[in-house]
Amino acid sequence: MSAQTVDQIFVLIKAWLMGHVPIAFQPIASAILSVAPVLVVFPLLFAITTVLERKGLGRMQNRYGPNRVGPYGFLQPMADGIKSLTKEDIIPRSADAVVHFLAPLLLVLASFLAYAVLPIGRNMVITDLNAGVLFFFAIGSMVELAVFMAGWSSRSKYSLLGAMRAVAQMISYEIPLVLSAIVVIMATGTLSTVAIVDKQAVYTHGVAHWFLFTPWGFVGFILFMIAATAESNRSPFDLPEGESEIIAGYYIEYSGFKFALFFLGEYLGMFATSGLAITLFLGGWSAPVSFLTWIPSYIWFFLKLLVFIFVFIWVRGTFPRLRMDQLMGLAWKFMLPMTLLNVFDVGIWHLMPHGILRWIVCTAVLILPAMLLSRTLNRKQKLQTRTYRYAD
Amino acid sequence: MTVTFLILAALTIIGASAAMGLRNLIHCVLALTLGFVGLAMLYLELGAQFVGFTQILVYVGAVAILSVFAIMMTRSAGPHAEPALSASWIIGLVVAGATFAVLAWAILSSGITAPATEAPDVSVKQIGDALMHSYAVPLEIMGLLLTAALIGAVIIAMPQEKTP
Amino acid sequence: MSPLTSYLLLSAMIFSIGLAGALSRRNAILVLSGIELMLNAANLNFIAFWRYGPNPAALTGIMFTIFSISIAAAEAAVGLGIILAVYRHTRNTDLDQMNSMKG
Amino acid sequence: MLGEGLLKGLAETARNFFGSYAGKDRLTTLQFPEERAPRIEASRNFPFLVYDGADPEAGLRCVSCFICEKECPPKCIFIEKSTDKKPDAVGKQQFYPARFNIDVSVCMSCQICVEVCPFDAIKMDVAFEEASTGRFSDLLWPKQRLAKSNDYYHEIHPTEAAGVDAELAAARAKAAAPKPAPAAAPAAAPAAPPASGGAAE
Repeated sequence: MSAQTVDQIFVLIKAWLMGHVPIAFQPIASAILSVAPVLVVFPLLFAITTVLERKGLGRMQNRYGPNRVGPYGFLQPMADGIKSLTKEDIIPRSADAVVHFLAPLLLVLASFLAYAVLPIGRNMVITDLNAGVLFFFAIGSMVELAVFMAGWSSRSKYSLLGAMRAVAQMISYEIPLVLSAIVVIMATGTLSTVAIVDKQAVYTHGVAHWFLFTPWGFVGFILFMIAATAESNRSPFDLPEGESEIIAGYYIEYSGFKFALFFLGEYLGMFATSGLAITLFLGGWSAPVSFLTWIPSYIWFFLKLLVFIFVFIWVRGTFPRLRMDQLMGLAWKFMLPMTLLNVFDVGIWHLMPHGILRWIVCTAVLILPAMLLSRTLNRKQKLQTRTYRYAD
Repeated sequence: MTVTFLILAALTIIGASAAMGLRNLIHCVLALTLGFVGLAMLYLELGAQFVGFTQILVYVGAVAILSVFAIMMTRSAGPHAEPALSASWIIGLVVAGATFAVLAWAILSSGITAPATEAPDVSVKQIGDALMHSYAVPLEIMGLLLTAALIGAVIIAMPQEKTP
Repeated sequence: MSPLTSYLLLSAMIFSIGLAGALSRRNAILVLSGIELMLNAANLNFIAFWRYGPNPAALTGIMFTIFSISIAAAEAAVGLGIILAVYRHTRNTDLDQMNSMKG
Repeated sequence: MLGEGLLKGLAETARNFFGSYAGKDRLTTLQFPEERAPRIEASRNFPFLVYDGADPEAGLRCVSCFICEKECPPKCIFIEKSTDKKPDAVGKQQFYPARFNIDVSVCMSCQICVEVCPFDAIKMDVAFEEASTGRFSDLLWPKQRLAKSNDYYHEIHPTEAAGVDAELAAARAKAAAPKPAPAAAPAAAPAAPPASGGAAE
């Protein structure tokens, strides 16, 4: 088998299977064959990630993680799954039963829908939408509604507080998220994820044209990841969950399988935003250097995704949770100016001739304001007495 | 009329009428969101991909959430003793019914027929080109309007300085 | 019934529902939602006419809809801001009771 | 520059992560049922009753004086006095507890019963794997379960037990001596701690 065949093996298998399906059923069979692997692989990745996360966090805190169920504790998600399936499904008596039931479904649905436009390998994408990136963000905004539904329908103060925090945070960070993704759209001139990856999968001097390897791409990538962390409610932006303050936030009143669905939705959202970051900045399924292109494309994608997951765990193990005003301050005072500046920077990059001068100018345009901004924000602030508008 | 259209139309009408008819305000907004999603899907069905996704992004992601926030902040989410409909609700219904009758009569009697053509393939690039060339001035005005609306909304919603 | 006619009828239906809601509900936020629905009905008309019209390549319907959505977003922000300001003043969002300018 | 501290923190956690695979000093957890930490002598959990010799009934030091029952703050000790008498640790004829129960679901391990016992009969145990499935029956410990030998006491708290044994031996010697010379008694009394004086009584 040549490298080409290995790279396209799943596409070939699908084509071979489609040959056995009568013409009338081909559209639906094709859809099922495209969607089913995603429905299997990413929940499986979720299961593995929960173990890896607990073990990794444990190691960062000088302890072993779970190591009792199965070899090295790798059957822990099975035990967790069985436990959550067999637990009683409690619906609070005062809860709004219909909305309470619909919220986790909507969350998981929205999280899965986002995978429709992620190119997992060469020719491996469910649909190549013309407005793929826009679709991704539109679906992402449905998550906010699901979170609000969960928090409101539970009729609990903690869950309502969590939902309000989550919605405020997600709306605030959606702007930097979209603005930091816009630089790539500006550079490629398309909203299609497949075309964006194709633009990055070319090599000069053996190095890929990943947008990470440009000044605006690098800054955009970092800003995108910060916003994505906030968007997926991961630590250090996990105020909506905040175990120590509001217990579990918007899903405190959920139990059993619905609770597991919330976890699944959260992790799927994290994978999806990581996948989009890979697609936009890290060349999707392409290899970083041309002599490694013999490695199949889907392996590259999942390798990058694993690195992202590791970084997410690493960040979670390191940083303390932000305060609400710090969170908002970061979004509006640092992220927003930097993303706008980045949009400006990619315009300069586009208009200047190739060469070293372009690099210097674009880096300077980003670094100098970033330093000024961070100095201004770091300045010792005078503490003032707090006033409460609603408490008294 | 295809099955898809019928399903989506039913979804939209159910969402819209529930949004206007339910008692609980949050339920109203959630139903309204359903109606907006139905409309977005109708746009997709009509081949307007960009508009459909923009509809979801703006209405589900922003307007619905904004309305929910407004409801929570005005404390109108709880159960109400007073009636949900205004005193002159009959007039409202009659006017709406009459409007629908007139519109339907106009549509049905106009005799417009459109051949069922292939859906035009509009790429995002074309829309962007149109926005940047023939619609550049409206786009600028829109940007100005949005900025003004942003500032205006902030100023209106800002807490007033308490005068001693 | 041609597809265009059915889309127009649906649009008229949504418009009437929005109008009925805007005229008969007491809560200001829902009145605003009714107006949003009416705007959306107009948008559906634009898209339907663009799709079945004589010159879909001109993109006029899509452009109108995009601008209309942006205006609706601005309208929602300002409208809800006004409602919040009024609520802060009167502690109420009931439109029937906002009659202080009645002669 | 913004982010300097963040990188420092990330480096520290990374050092912990990789260090935990390299050596024991960054992985301090003990895997409990298989590995156990060395026992600390001063640790304590629930009280137990000490007996001398081989027979838990005959050698029980407790004389059912009810002091611990009265002093127990959560009132988790229940004693029933016997009708007959038996020789105590010093050899004197004393009552003994017919029943001695401790409700460990109530006990708060305060050690006050041990402090007040004049006969060194109740001491603190270190065993902590006492979970049981019976909520009521298994948590009310009877005399049979509470009684543990002096050897066990020596094993868990060696220094403390040695001191207690020395005092008891002194008391026994004092009791065995018919009538000590009046000159010897005042010399011994100030040197002995008050507890031994009480025990000899």
